[in-house]
Amino acid sequence: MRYAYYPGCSLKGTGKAYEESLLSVFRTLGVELHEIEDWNCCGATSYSSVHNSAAFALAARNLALAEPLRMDLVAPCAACYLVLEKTKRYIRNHPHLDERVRRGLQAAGLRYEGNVRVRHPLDVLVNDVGLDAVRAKVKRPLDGLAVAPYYGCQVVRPYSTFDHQTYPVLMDRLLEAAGAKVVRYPLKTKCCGGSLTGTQPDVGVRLAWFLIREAKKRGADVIATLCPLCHFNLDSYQDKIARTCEKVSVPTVYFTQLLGLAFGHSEKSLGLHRNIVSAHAALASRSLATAG
Amino acid sequence: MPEKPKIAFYWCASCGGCEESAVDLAEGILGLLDAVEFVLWPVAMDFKKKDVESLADGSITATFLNGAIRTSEHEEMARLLRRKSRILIAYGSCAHQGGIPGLANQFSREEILRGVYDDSPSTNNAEGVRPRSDHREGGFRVTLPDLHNVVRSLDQLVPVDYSLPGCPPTPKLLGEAVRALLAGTLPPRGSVLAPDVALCESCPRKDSKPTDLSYQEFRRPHRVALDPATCFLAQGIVCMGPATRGGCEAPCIGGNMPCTGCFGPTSRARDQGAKALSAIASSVEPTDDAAIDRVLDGIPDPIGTFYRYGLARSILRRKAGLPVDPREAR
Amino acid sequence: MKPVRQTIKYEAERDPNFAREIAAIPGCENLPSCFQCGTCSAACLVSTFMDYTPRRVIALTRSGFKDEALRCQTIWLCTSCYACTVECPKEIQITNIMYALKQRAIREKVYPKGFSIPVLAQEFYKLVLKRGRSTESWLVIRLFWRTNILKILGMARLGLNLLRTGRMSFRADSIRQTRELQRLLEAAEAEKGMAK
Amino acid sequence: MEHRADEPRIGVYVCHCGSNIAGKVRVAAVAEAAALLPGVVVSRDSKYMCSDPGQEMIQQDIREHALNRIVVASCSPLLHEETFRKATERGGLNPYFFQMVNLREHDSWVHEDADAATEKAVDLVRAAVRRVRFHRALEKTEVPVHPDVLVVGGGIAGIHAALTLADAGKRVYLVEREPTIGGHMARFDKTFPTLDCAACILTPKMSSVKAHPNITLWTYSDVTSVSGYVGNFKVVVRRRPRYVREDLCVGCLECIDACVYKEGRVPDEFNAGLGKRKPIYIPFPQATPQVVVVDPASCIRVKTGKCKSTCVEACDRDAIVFDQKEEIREIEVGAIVVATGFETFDAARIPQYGLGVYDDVYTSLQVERMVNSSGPTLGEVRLKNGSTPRSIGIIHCVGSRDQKTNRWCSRVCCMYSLKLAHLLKEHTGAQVYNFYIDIRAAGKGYEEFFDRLREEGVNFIRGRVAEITDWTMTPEEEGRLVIRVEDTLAGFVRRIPVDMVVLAVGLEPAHDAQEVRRVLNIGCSNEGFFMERHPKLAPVETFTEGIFLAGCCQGPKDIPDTVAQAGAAAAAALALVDAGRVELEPNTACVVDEACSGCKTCVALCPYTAISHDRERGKAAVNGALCKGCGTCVAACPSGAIRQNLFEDDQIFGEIEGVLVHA
Amino acid sequence: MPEPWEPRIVAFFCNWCTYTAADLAGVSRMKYAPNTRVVRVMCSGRMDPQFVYDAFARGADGVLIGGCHPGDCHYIEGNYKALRRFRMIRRVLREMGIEEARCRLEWISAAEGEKVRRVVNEMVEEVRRLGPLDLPGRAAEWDEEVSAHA
Repeated sequence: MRYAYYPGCSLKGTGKAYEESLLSVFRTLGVELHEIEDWNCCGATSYSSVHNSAAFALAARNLALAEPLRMDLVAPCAACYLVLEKTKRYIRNHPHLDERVRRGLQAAGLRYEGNVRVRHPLDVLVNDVGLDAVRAKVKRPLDGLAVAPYYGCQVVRPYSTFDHQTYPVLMDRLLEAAGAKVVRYPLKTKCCGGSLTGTQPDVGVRLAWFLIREAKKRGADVIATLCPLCHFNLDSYQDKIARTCEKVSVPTVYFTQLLGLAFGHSEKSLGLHRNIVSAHAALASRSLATAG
Repeated sequence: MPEKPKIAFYWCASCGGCEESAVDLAEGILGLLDAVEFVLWPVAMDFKKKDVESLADGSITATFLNGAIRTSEHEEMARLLRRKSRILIAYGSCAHQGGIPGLANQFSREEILRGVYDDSPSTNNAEGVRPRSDHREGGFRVTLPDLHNVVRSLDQLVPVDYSLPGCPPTPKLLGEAVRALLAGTLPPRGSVLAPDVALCESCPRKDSKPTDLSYQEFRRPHRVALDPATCFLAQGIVCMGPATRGGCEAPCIGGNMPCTGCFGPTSRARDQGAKALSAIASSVEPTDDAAIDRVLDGIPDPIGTFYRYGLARSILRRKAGLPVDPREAR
Repeated sequence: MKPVRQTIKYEAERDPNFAREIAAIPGCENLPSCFQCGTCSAACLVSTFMDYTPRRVIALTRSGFKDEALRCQTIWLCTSCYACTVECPKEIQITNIMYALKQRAIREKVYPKGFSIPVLAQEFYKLVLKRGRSTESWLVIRLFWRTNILKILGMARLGLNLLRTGRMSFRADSIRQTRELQRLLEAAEAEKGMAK
Repeated sequence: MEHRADEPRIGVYVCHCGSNIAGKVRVAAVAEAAALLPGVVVSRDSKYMCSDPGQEMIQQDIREHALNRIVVASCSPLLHEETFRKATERGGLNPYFFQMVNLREHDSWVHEDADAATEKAVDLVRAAVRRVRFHRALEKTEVPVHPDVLVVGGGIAGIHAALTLADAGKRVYLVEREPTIGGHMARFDKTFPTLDCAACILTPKMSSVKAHPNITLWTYSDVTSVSGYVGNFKVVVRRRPRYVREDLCVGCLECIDACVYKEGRVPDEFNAGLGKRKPIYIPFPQATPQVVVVDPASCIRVKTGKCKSTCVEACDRDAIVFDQKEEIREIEVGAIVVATGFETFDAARIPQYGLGVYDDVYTSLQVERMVNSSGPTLGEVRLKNGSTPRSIGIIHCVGSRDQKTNRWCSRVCCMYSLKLAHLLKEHTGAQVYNFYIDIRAAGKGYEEFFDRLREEGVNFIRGRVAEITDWTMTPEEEGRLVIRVEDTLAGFVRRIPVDMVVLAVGLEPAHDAQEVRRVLNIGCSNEGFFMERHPKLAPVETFTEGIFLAGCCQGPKDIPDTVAQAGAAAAAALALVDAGRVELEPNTACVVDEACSGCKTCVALCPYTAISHDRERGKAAVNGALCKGCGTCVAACPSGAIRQNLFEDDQIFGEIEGVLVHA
Repeated sequence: MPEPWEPRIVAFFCNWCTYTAADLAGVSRMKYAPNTRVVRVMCSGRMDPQFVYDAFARGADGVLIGGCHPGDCHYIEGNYKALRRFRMIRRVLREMGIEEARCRLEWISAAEGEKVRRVVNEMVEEVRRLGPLDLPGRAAEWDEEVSAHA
């Protein structure tokens, strides 16, 4: 299985551990990723706040770069995934916008014909690789590890069709395949606060608090996420939450890190040492910690 | 003794078969020669155009004109004979419907000339010589009739009083027409001098056609062994009989070939091909696009099939996109 | 005591074209069909912090109260989680309408001064325009530089944590073809033979 | 003044239809243009052609100007063709010397540009003028009408229609697919706004059906095919085996007690799954007929043949017969009333509302049964844990007014939600919250009922609920269901903890409405409800003459409206069968004998086997009584030997020429 | 000054489905292009290929045939007969130099007023792109070679 790969800015920065664990897990499962050359920022939510057609042109440059590879394009970051998918749909459905984007691409010597399929790793793992293939690679099942499956928003909405938009289940199934005990977590698609944690901490940090508190209440050992921003918000602000809201702590890990653990990879190779709120103790309590 | 009726025979774009059909009257022709006076019959007798021109207008009792209108000469002669004749009869499929020459309305004049003078495999014309209507060389002037862009039936050029259909018309119908002419018992002007019921009525295989026919495929007569007693349509062979005027005595059917439609439509149909298509396509068996198309693929040349004789006088007449090529200067 | 303020609205305060202009933006087409059921507000986790609920922003936009719609905090607090959009029974893409209002507010420079969210958006925009990628450290520094330089001290601990775990660096990332990218963005925004 | 009979003398009348046409089409200009067309003797425009003066004008002109052809350019012929044909006839002409032009539905209402609309109007009038020249005098054919009537569906609509017809002396077949009649209404506790006991008003009518000498009641039966035409339908009914002889069972219920299952095991359909029943059961105490039924899906005897069959022993009338087979009945009727009802929306399609996830989320139909004193809880409202709810949320518009599920308003949910609020409050004393988008209380006494509920202290919160969750934030929320909603009138989001949630589910077409529609050859509107012939003027008629609609199969409606419509449908059916004869549109095909070659192309193409081939004469012949006038054979006849009245080739060619040849 | 060309489309609508749908579009006040002229037939099965050719020959730029959806024909299966003829008519038209897009068959149920609007608008735009067919004009041009001598 071969895919084009669009890491996005976060996976090279704050979300490094996501990339490390994703590549590690994909390698084990025989999934090849080909990073597209000279990709640029997708624009995320901020760019659309400033300019409309430029935001789509910005994202479309990545689609144009990926198209000649003739492979599905994997975008692990929720914002990148959404923006690329949204761009694809918008230029297909709005001729006026299409014309502007085309003009922009042309100015950069590029063209995009609308043939790139954008995929999230969760979709790839469940629908292309398959749960059976995942199960087959599990060496050290996540026995009894209680996981709050946290999907966040932009992977499941509004465009993706591979799972339910409010009550998705695929990550639940995937983690169960790796042996985890998935807790019922009604906040699984609620907002983590997005960039508000930085810009409007009185709001953003409270949202993160809701999520952590409910995970704790439901007995989760860890929260599993599939978006670098969700991870950042839940992992990096727990001291602030303790100061401003409530002292409550649950480590947050990427779903790929949990899969990697189940596959027997080391914590270090999965980037688990990069967590601010270490998951080591929680994993150790279930005999899942590996030597750093 | 009263003057004998003056009769003219003339041919335009035709194969000569119509003229032959007059000869096929056999001994009947002798009586005819007694009863009438021929004033023009180029294929049989030596008259000149100026002989006709010298006649008073309306002095010919009846002209039997066969062949389609294809060239400036045809046009000129048809107009001349119309003027001189009291009754003008479109004789045979070509004059009646445009006939086989009418199929040329699928092509432009240039395409036809190129096909005949350049592209045909048996042609060696390195200099690219084309016929010219007016050619001068060494002080001599040579003229040729000019090729029209469009093939026409006779009634598309001049008013026609009667049509006698067929490729060629049968001696029986010709004989009846002449008798009626001589006896003054012709039907109202505009009539087609043949029965107004489709061929099936008199088809020898009529009873072998089932009432619940539906087509799963069409076959072509040269590819299959044809049952000599069964309705062609029942064998999956396109037969124009249901959409074609009867009166031909079904010689094709007798020769184990399906009707190709030379007698044209009945008076109640405006477009023979459309009606044949409607009847046949309605009874195709499948109900979805792809499967219907697969069945219809068995009729690879719908124009040649449904409009073999009638294209020039069909509703659409000529392929729409074709240009009108400029003709040679007169 | 708070001074008493008159809250009646006169027709002259309305921009009658506003709703049509917003609805003309791709993705905002269904704006007119809102029947004010409030599902968007209730589906939104942030709505409890907003000055107007999303439903009211839609109502204000649709009725042409442009000033209120553009000056409100609501549009800047929207985190684009799309919960409203997928729950709306009239299939109004509320998130897109929020974007449209944000763009308009920036264009008309009517956002709350010192409010850091639009500043972030613009700084992000500039950074990406210049380098093609965003580098979080740079972005944060510029953001606080323009809003409240003192606040950066409160972020020091987080910054140190990120540096410690190797998740942040001060080296600004960049793509190679920055010139081409700038041309691309300019060409896409340029008005070409279009009536405004 | 004498005129040659064959010379067309055409009168053209262009209608303003108030401003409906004249607001867009310049009618005077159209009339002026028509006046110049060949054959047109009189051309006028008039405010309302369908009014008495309009019709009178036609009659007068026919007499004064010796008109022999009439063209009226107004609305759709589907609306007023008959009106103007009659006016033409009253003027002394054969009514078929008339042609109608549709300037309203097809022109003024759908085009914005007045010039283009006027040009189109002139074209259409020209087409009609050219067409009408070729019209011929025709006679309507009359056929006898079978006096019996079929009613499909035994809910309140079907019951009322059947009784109305039977009381008028007609023989009625009432076919119901469930084991009992009664439909949804039998499951309701009280009816709004009067709070009458539903069973008290319905069960007497159910008994009357059973007892009526003119009604043949077939329950547990389906209509499998309908053929024929108005006045003369042939209907095939399949009677499924209930393994109990209806003629012998007296409803003593001994067999149910005797069943080898000591307790009910199967979710009870009648109680919306709240209770359990046995494989042999009676749907509810007042079921009609009072005959038990064996459910083949759960009865061991039917499934395996191995059972002690204690039920058979218990029946001293030997009514239980496990070798019963399905029966096919063929009947002939003159008219059909369709009253096949509705289904409620499956609330599990909206997972945010937690049906099937949380214990105490119920559908409105379940609550109807719960508050009913003969229901599974004997009228006790209890939570799954056995306690009485202290607060209850009723959510309106579940599966209604929602693009993702059903776009339409289900019309009855507001009022039944108010009713349930009242009943729940009465039964439990709980705080009741109604969450609504709009309250639609347009009916006699409805708004007053709404007033009463407010006085009773029911909380009304205007907002559509986004989510029901067990995610709690405060101590009072612990262990309860939290409803998240914007109080749109107050302008903020609220979280309201409740113990019980009621989902006011909307109304949907029955799951097999499309199949029923095909069997009956009637139309469905986009959402799947059966379509009436005209939304205003023919609300119970369908596009198939002789088939009428009653109740919610046509669209959501409450009981009063349903009964009213059922009465109307019964009256329409009665008017048809009582007349004894029906006129058929004479648009049938006929073979021109001398022109037919006997090629047989047409024979197989006729879907009604109306064309036969006469071997003797070697020609085809159309049976006018069987022909329904589709014209397929006419188009297919390769020699043009078949004609269709009202749609002759020349008439259609005339129209084509008219719209294209700009005079 | 010559008027700007507007496509002329002759539509043959069956009485029970498509004609009624067009009525519904009217009752719903949907706006669509004014270029069609509807000829009512009882069933799409009444569609004689001669009508299609005649409409083109008299100056139509497009012909639209509307019938009930497959399986929903008021006359059971007239629409299938229309479909079969239509598939063959398109072949003949293609051979005769008339673009296939100029002749269209659509299934439009009585409830689909919106589809009438969409199909008419689409077809008008498609035919507009193709330009005038103008068979009468072409025929007049063809006949100049003989009319000059008449």
